[in-house]
Amino acid sequence: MTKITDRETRQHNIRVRIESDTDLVSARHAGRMLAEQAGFTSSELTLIATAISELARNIIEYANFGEIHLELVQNGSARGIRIVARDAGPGIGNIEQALRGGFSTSGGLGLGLAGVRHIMDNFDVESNVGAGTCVTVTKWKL
Amino acid sequence: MTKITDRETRQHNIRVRIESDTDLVSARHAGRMLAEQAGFTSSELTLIATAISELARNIIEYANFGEIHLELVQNGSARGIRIVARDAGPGIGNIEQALRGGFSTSGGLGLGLAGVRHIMDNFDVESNVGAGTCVTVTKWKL
Amino acid sequence: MAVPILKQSNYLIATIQSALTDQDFVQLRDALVDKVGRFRSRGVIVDVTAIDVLDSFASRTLRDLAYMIRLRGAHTVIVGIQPDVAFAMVQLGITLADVSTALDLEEGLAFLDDVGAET
Amino acid sequence: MAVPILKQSNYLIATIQSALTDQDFVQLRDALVDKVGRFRSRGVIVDVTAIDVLDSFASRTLRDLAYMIRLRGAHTVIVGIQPDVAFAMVQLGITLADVSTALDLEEGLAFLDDVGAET
Ligand SMILES: Nc1ncnc2c1ncn2[C@@H]1O[C@H](COP(=O)(O)OP(=O)(O)O)[C@@H](O)[C@H]1O
Ligand SMILES: Nc1ncnc2c1ncn2[C@@H]1O[C@H](COP(=O)(O)OP(=O)(O)O)[C@@H](O)[C@H]1O
Repeated sequence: MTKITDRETRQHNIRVRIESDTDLVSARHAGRMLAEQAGFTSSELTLIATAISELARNIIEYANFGEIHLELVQNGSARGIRIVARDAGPGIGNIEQALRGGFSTSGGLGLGLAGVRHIMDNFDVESNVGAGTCVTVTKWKL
Repeated sequence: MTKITDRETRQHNIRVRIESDTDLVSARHAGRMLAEQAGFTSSELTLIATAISELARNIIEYANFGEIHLELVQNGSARGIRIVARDAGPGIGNIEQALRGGFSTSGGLGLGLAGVRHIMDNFDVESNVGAGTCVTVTKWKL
Repeated sequence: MAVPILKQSNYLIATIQSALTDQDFVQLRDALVDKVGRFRSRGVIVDVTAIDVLDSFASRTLRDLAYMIRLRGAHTVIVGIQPDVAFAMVQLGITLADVSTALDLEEGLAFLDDVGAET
Repeated sequence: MAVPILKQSNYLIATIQSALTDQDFVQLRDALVDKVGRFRSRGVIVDVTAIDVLDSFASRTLRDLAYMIRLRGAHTVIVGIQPDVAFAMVQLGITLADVSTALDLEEGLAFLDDVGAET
């Protein structure tokens, strides 16, 4: 990962350490601020904040702590926001099952990952049992 | 299984033989008493008693008799209570289905196992058809 | 542990006084369904204030009781579910959605009067 | 961030004023379930107008709150879910299908009066 100084990151790039439920509120807030810069509509901002909330909660719930990395991205003329949720927790044993929706190992609604996938445009999970989980999602501004 | 004398077990360890519905009330009561020692809140005590009730009823319902073993456990500074419900009954053919919730082979609500899993922090079922079932659950004091 | 059932004008009031076995719950259900007929009662109150666990069996039996009594033309209201018990029930997935509930005996009586069960 | 809970005749009104943590939601649930008993309230309104995200945890806690309060004999109505929030909830797969909702506080009060919670 490239090291980025604070000043450079101000506008395009925010890292939020996730280890308590107040961090979850901060991450949501940071994502909303950043996405606003990319010109997302208020409705899209809410989707983005909701996705961040679900991913950050999974970090706390399953891995105790981790990080949310928010980044403005560009693809040709398209602008978007990328959210990377990374932890070094237990990992997901069966990713297909975890994405199916309605499946939960914790008594949750199990809507989180399936819902986030639905809300966002790109969705990718990398997870190794015992090593951790990294969920990368992107929402493009249409 | 290690043999433990009565005196030693008084505080940390209770076995309740389950063969009638009055044993179910005793097991609930014993679990509540033991969990109280670990400092669980009144709301958590009720969850624990409810979980014991569901597991003990499954023993009577499906295996006729069996045992509930209640134990105070420690993990670092965390204290908890472990409930082991063991029987030598018919076993569970399809564990995934039995855990899904809303599934019942006996006309029950089928909330038992799924509900217990939701209520407790750790949940494990071992079952072999024709050999019996052992459900181990743990609740940690936060 | 038989549950005392009190007849008060058109109502029957069953006050559970300590933990019940499954068998006790079934007996309570059957006794109430029977007595509603014998006393021509219009309303039934089951007071569970003293109960510290309402698991899936107990909840199902209470629900069946309410349905059976409805089929006999009377109303049932469950009163006194304690906060901890309500929490455990909901965590277990039990909502008793189509059974009437009230805070306590007094509210239960008011409820039955409201639904016109008193006349 | 404690949520102020107002008692207005037979109702309790909880007005969420800013983003809540998960813990805040759980505390709100428990406070309302407790106060319904202490004040003998017949209806509860949770005003989420100020909330910009209702994710799966918040929604589940609101649903549990409504179920628990029902088991205690009172009605709950969630008011003020904003259009953007409603959109995100539905996209996420959350419908709060068996929880009562109303447009705003005024409609929420009217709803409670309608279901006869006022007396
Ligand atoms: N960061 C993570 N680390 C480990 N397991 C995870 C993580 N995120 C999700 N999971 C697994 O995927 C399942 C589905 O997650 P989700 O859809 O968010 O629903 P819920 O959290 O309500 O169970 C979880 O029950 C859990 O087993
Ligand atoms: N101890 C047991 N022995 C054999 N089968 C069991 C046992 N416990 C649960 N089961 C099976 O798992 C299913 C689901 O159990 P549960 O969720 O408790 O619901 P219910 O008892 O209401 O059916 C049961 O219908 C039964 O088939």
